[in-house]
Amino acid sequence: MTASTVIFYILSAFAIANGFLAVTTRKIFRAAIFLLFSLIGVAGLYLWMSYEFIFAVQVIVYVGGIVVLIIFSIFLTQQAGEDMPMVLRGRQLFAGLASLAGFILAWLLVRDYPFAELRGTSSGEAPIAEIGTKMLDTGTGGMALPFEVVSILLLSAMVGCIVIALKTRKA
Amino acid sequence: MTNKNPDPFPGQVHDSPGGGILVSTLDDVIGWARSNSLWPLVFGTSCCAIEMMSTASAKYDWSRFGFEVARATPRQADVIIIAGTIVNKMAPVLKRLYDQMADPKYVIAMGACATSGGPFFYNTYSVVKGADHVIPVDVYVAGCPPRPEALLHALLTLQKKVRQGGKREKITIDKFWEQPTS
Amino acid sequence: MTSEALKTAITALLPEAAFEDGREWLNVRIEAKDWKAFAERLRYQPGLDFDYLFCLTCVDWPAHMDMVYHLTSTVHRHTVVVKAKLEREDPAIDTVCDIWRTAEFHEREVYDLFGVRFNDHPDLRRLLLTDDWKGWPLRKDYEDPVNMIKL
Amino acid sequence: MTLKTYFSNIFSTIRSLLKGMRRTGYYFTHHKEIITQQYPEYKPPLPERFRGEVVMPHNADNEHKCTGCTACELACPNGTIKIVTKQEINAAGKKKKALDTFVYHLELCTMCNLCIVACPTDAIEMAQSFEHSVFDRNSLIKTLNEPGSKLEEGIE
Amino acid sequence: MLEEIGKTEEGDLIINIGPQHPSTHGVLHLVITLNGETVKKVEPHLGYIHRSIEKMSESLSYRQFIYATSRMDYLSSHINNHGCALCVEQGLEVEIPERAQVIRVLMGELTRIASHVLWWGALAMDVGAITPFFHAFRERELLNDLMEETCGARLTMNYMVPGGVMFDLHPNFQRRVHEFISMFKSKIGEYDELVTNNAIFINRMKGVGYISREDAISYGCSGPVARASGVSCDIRKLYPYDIYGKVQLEEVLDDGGDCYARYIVRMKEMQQSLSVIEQLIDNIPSGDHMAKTKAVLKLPKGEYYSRVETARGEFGVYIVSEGKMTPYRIKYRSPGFSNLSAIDHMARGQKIGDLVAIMGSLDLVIPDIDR
Amino acid sequence: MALFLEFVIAGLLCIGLFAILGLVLVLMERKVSAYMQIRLGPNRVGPKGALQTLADTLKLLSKEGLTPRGADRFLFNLAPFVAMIGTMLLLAPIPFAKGFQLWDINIGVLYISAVSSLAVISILLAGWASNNKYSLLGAMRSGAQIVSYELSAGLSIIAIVVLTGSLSISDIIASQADGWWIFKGHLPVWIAFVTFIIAVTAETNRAPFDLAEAESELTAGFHTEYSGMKFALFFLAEYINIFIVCAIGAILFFGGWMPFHIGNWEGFNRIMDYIPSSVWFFGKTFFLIFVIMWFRWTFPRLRIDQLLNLEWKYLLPISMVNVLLITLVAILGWHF
Amino acid sequence: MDVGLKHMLFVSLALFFTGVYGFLTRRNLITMLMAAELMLNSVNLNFIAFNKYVWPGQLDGVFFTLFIIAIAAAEAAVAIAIIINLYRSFSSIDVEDADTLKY
Amino acid sequence: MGPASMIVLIISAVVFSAGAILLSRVLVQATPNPVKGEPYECGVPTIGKSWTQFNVGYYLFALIFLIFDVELIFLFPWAVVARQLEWLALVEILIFLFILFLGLLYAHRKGALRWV
Ligand code: SF4
Ligand code: SF4
Ligand code: SF4
Repeated sequence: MTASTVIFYILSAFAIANGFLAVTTRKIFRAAIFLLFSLIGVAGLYLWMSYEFIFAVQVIVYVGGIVVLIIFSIFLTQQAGEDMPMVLRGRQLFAGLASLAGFILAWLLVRDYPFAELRGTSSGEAPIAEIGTKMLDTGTGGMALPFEVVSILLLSAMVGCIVIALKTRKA
Repeated sequence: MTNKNPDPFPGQVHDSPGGGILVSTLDDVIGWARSNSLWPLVFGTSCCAIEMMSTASAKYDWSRFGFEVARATPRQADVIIIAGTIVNKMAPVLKRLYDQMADPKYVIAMGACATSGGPFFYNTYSVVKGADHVIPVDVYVAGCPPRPEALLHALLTLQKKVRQGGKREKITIDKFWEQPTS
Repeated sequence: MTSEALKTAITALLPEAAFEDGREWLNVRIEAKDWKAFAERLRYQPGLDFDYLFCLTCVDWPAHMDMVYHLTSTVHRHTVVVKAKLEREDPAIDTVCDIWRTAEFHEREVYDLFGVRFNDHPDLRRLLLTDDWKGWPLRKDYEDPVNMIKL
Repeated sequence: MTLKTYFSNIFSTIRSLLKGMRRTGYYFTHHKEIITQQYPEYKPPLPERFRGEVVMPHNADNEHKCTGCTACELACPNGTIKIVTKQEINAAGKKKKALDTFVYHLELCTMCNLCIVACPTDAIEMAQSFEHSVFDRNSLIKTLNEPGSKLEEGIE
Repeated sequence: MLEEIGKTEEGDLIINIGPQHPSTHGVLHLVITLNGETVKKVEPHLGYIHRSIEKMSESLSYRQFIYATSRMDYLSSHINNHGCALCVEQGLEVEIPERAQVIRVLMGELTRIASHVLWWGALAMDVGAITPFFHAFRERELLNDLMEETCGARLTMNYMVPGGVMFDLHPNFQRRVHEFISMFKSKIGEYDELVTNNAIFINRMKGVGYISREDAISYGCSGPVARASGVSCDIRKLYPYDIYGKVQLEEVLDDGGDCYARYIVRMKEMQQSLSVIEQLIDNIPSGDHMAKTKAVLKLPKGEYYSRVETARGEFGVYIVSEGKMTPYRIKYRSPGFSNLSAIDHMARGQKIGDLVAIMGSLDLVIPDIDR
Repeated sequence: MALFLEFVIAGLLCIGLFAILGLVLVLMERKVSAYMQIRLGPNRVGPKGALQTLADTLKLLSKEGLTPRGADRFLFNLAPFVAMIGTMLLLAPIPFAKGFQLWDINIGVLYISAVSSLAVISILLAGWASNNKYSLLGAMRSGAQIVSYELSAGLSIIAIVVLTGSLSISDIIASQADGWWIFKGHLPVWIAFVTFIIAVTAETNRAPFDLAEAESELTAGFHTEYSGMKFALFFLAEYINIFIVCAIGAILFFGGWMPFHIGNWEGFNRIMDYIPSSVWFFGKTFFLIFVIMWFRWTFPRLRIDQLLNLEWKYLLPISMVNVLLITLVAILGWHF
Repeated sequence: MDVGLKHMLFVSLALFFTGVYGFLTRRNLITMLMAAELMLNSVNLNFIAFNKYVWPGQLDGVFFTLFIIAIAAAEAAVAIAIIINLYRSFSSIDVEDADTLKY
Repeated sequence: MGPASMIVLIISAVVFSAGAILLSRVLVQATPNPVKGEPYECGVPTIGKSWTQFNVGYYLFALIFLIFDVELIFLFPWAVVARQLEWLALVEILIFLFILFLGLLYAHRKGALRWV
C-alpha cells in the first residue's frame, strides 16, 4: 500500500464521513460545515487524480460560493442555534433502507461491469491550456457554443434571482 | 531618542560559571512576557479617561512599553484601567466586565474617584466610594486627574508587581451594590 | 417683546397668571392644571413663539414643589420663566413633551430625581438611576444611609 | 450618472486619498516631528503652579507654620483634610490650641487649591510630585506634619 | 415616516452599544433596534456616570461648588467654571476687573479650541481613521501645557473663582499663546488634508444624521449641533457676557443639518476662537486679576440664572438661594443632555456605522449629560 | 525515511517562517503606525523594542483561552484551526527565492484564489459559533465583503494571466525576466494593480475595509469572544494572509524574486543580480505590505453599503473592461 | 491494491446515496438543498473518474463537470432565492408547512 | 516538493495551533466564574438570544457573487490561451463578458445592488 493509496482512503473516508454527518446532524449550521468538509474531501480527490483545475473550481465555487450562500441563508431563515426537530423513526428507517438498498444495487451493478480502463497509458491530467483551447474552439468538438451558453445561463439565473429576491423586498 | 532602558529578556541563555549554560525559569519568562504586554481594556468613564487618552497620545506614548493595544473586548484585555468615577449603576457593569476578562487580569484604579470616590465621596447618593468595593484593585494612583506620567508610573508599578508574579488576595466585598438589574 | 409687553400678552392669555419679580426675565406663576393649555398658547401664539425650552427643572421647598420652565423664543428673543406649584405629596403635572421634544428627557429626569409625575408622558421611567431605586434623591428630605456619607 | 461624472468621481477620490497618504507619509519619513517624551528617564520640568499634592514644608529645625486653625479643613470641598488639635501651654504659660496631626487624604484630594488659598499662614502648599501609585490605598492617607515638629516662632 | 421606521417587527435585532464601548465616549448606553444593518430605533439609557453633582452642590459653599463643575464637562472645564462664577457674581453684584474678564475669555476660547481639537480626533477615530487622533493630541498637549503653567492643572482647572480668576497669568503665557497660534495655523491645513477633504470621510458624513431647524429647536439643541441646522444660538453673540460684547466674533452657521455640517461648523469655530484670541492676546489690560470678595460668600435670597457657551453649546447654571452659605437648589443645564435626546431622531433609518458617526458629530461628553 | 525527514524539516520550516513572519509583521505594523502618528512605538522590550511582539505572543500563550458557555464549543474551537490551515496552505506555491518553492503547482494563482476562500469560512464559523451578536454581525459583514472583493481580485489576476499565458507562478515570474509587468504593461496593468491592491486590502479585512472588526461599531467583530491563543491564531493568520496577498502582488506585478533590470545596461543588471533573489522577493513584498499599512493608518473606514458599492459599481465593471483592454494590449503586442 | 475506477465509483456512490438519504429524511428546504449538492458532487466525481480512467487525454468529462458546477451554482442561487422568498412569506422553510399553505 | 507539501502544511498548521492551544492550557489556571461564559455585550446582559435570525441585505450580494464566481472560473482557462488565439479569444470573451455585464446592469437598474 503506497502513500498515495493511503491518502486516497483518508480523503474518501473524510468526504463520506462528513457527508454522512451533514445529512444526519440536527444542528443546521453544523450540517453546512460538514457539507463543506465533504466538498473539500471531494476536491481533494480531484487533486489526488491530478485534476488541479477541477480542484480549484470545486473549491472556488463550492467553498467560496455555494456554502457561503447556504450559510447566509441559514442566518436569514433559521433560529440557527436550535436543534432541528427529530426525524420520525419510521421515515428515517425507510429512507435509510431505501438508500442502502439503492447503494447496494448500484454497487453490484457497477462492481462487475467491465469498464475499459486504460490505466497507465496517460497521466490523465487536463492541462489548463488544453481546456482553454478546447473551450474556445468553434469547430466540431469545440466547446465555444456551450461556453457562450453558460453566460446566458448565468445571466438568466441572475435575473431570476433578482426578480425573486426583490419580490419580497418590495412587499 | 535611543532606548535607554532596554528590558532584558529573561529567557536568554546565560553563561554559568561552570562553563555550562543556564536558562531562566519559566516563571520569569512568563512574568516578563505578561508585564511587557499589558493590553488595557478601553474603559474610561469620565474626566480621567481624557488623561488616559493623553497617555496613549504621541507625547507620552504608552506604546513604548507595549501597552498600546487597547482592546474593546474584555476577552482580550489584560488590565482594566478604571479611569473615572464608578457610580452605582455602573458597578454591576464593571463587575461583569472584570468577570468576563480572561485570566490573568489586573486592575488599575486611576484617579481619586476610582480610588476612593474622591471628589464625590461626601454627600453623594450614587457614587461608589472606591472601585475596590466592586472589583479587586492592584494599583491605585492618586490625583484628579493623575498626569499622564502618573499613569505611566502606575503601569510601571503594575509591571513590577506582575514580574514578581504578583498574586493579589481577593478583597472581600460587601455586595450592597449588587442590585439585580432588569 | 419687552417684559411689559409680555406681561400684557400673558395676562390676556391667562388672567390668573401671577407675576413675580424676576431679576432678568419675567417670572410667571401659574396653576399646575393650566399648564398644558398655557404652554400650547405660549408655543404657537404668533407674537409669542416660545419655541425653545432651554431649561426645565424642579425645586423642592419645604411645603411644596415648584416646576420651573425657562422658555425662550428663537424668533423674538424674549424669555419667560414659568413656575407651577405642585403638591409635595404626589406631585403631578401635564407633560409638554409633545410641544417641546426636549421635554421628554428633562421630564424623565425630574421624575427620576423628584418624583414628579407627568401625565400622559409616553415613557415615564427612571432615567439616571436604576429602575429599582427607592426614593427621590433631590428632595430635601431624602436620606440614604448606605450610599450617602455626610460630611 | 454620466460616464464623465463617474470617472471624475474616481479621480477626485483618488486624488484626495493620495493627499492624505502624502501627509502620513511625510510624518513617517520625518522623524524629527516625533514629540514623544520618554517618561521614566525624562521627567518633564513641571510648572511650579502644577498641583500634585498638598505638602507642609518644614524648615531646618523641623518647624512648620500651621497653627491648627482649621481654615483649610473648612475650605476643602470634600473633606480631604482632617486637623487634629491639642491643647498646648506656650512660653507665656497660656493654654493654646495647637496642631497635633494634619491628616491629608491624598486619595480624596481633587487638587483644587482652595485649602492653600484659605490658609492664613501659608503653612501648606502644593507640591509638584505626581508619582502616587501604590498597592494599598491606605498608604495614601498621609500625616503632613513631621513627627516631633513644632510651630515656627512668631506665627500666630 | 420616522415613526414607521421605528416599528419593530420580526427579524429585528436588539443590541446594546455601551456602557463600555469605544465609540460612546464614555459610558453611554444605547439600546438599538436593528433591522439588518439599518437602525430602527435608538434608546439612550443614561445614568452610568450620574454622580449626583446637583445634590452634592447643595451642601457646598459658593466657592467650593465650582470645582465639581469642572468634572462635568471636563473638556470645557474653564467655561463651565466661568458660568458658575458668573452666576455667583450676579448675586454678589461685584464688578469684575477687566483683566480678569479678558483672561477668562482667553481661557475659554483656548479651551474651546482644545475641546474641538479633541473632538476632531475622536470623530476621525470613530469613523475609523486613527492617525488624526494622535495629531489632534499634539495640539491639545500644547494647550494643556500652557494652561497648566497658569492654572496649575491640565484638565480640571478650578481656575475661575467668584470675583475673577485664581492666579494671575504666568509671564510666559502670551509668548506661548503666540507660539501656539502660529503652530496651529500651520497645522489646520493638515487637518483638511487628512480628514476634511478625504473622499471617504465626506461620504461617511454627508447626508447622515440630518436634523431640521425646527426639530433642532424643539429638541433644545444648542451649540454647533443647532448652528449646523441654521439655528442662531451662540450665547456669546446673543447674550454677551464678560467682554464678548467687545470682540469681533462671527457666529458660524450652516444649514446642512447633517454630520458634515456639524463638522464644518466646528472647524470654522476653531478659526473664530483663534481670531478672538488674536484680538485679545496683545491687549490684556493690566490690573487686578480678582475683585475683592468676602471670605464667606452668601448670595441674597433669590434666583439666579447665567448661561455661557461651552464647546458643546449652552451651559446654564440656575441657583436658588435662601441667603445661606450654600445654595438651596442648583441646576445645571447641560448642552449635551438636549443634544443627545435628538440622537434617536437623527439615527433612524441610518446604518449602524452612521450611528457611530452621529455620536461623534454630537460631541458627547457623558458626565456632562448625566451630571 | 529520508523523505519523512524532509517532510518534518519542511513542516518545521513552515511553522518557523509562519511564526517569525507574524512577529515581524505585527512589530512592523506597530512601528509604522507609531511613526505616522508622530510617536516612537514599542522601544523598551528588547533592543529597540524588537522583542515586543515576542512578549505579546508569550503573554497570549499564557493567557486563558476561554470558550463562552453558550457557544457551539466544537465549531468555536474549530474556527481558528480552519483559519490557520487555510493560511498555511497558501504558503505552498509561494517562491521565497529563486527555486525555493514548496510546490510549483501548475494552476498557481488559481490555487491561491481558491484556497484563500477558506478564510471567509473561518470567519463565518467564528462569528456564528461565538453566540454573540457583534460576532455574528461582523462575520456576516466580512462574509459579504470578502466574497465580493474576490471577484475583482480574481479579475486583476486574470489580467496578468492574459499577458503571461500561464497560471503557474514560476512561469509568471519567468515572463518578467526582461522587466516587471508594472513597467511593461502600460495603463491596463496599472489599473489592474490598483484594483488588486484595493481588493486584497478588503479581502484581508484591513482598514479602511475592516468592517468585520470595526472597533467603533462592533467592538472586535467576529473575534469578540476569542481570547488567549485562539485569538492569537486569528491574529497571526490575518497577518500571514496579508503577507501572502502582498507576495502574490509582488509576483504578479513586480516579478517576484526577479531582480530589477534595465534594458541593456549590462553592468547595472549584473549588480542587481548580485542581490540575492530572496532579498528581492521580501523587499517587494514588504513594500506592498507597507503600502497596505499606510492605507490603514491614513483612511477612515467605509460604511458597509459604500464598501459594497465600491466593489459592485466601480471595481467590478472597471476590472471587467480592463480585462478586455489588456487582451487588446496582449494581442496587439503593445506591451514592451 | 491499486486505486482504480471502481474505488472512485464506490466513493461517489456512497456520497450519492448519503445525499439520497438526506434528501428523504430532511424536511427543511435548506438541508434538502445541501443533500442535493452532495448528490451533484458525486456525479461530478463520476465524470472525472471516468475521464481519468477510461478516456484519459480527453477532456469531455472535465467539461461536463465544469458545466455541471456552473449549473449547480446557478441552481443553488435560484433555489436559495426561492427558499428565502418562501421564508419571508410563510416564516417557515419546512416542506410540509409550505405544503399545507398551498404555495 | 509537489502535492505532498499540502499534507505537510496541513499537518504543521494543525500541530502548530493545537500545540499552542494545549500549551496555553498548561500554562494558565483559569478561575472560572458564572459570568465569564456569558456573551459579552458591552458589559450588560444580552437582550434576547444571540442566535436570532438576521434580516440583512447581504445575501443578495452573495447570490450575485455566486454567478460572477462561476464566470471567473471560465475566465481562467480563457486567459491562459487568450494570447495564442488572439482575435477569436477577444471576440468570444467580448460576448461572454457583455452578457454578464448586462446582468450587472440589470441588477443595478433593479436596485439589487442598493443596500436596504
Ligand atoms: S479623579 Fe478627578 S479627574 Fe478623575 S474621574 Fe474623578 S473627578 Fe474626574
Ligand atoms: S486641594 Fe482641594 S481637595 Fe485637596 S485638600 Fe486642598 S482643598 Fe481639599
Ligand atoms: S494649614 Fe493653614 S489653614 Fe490649615 S490648619 Fe494649618 S494654619 Fe490653618
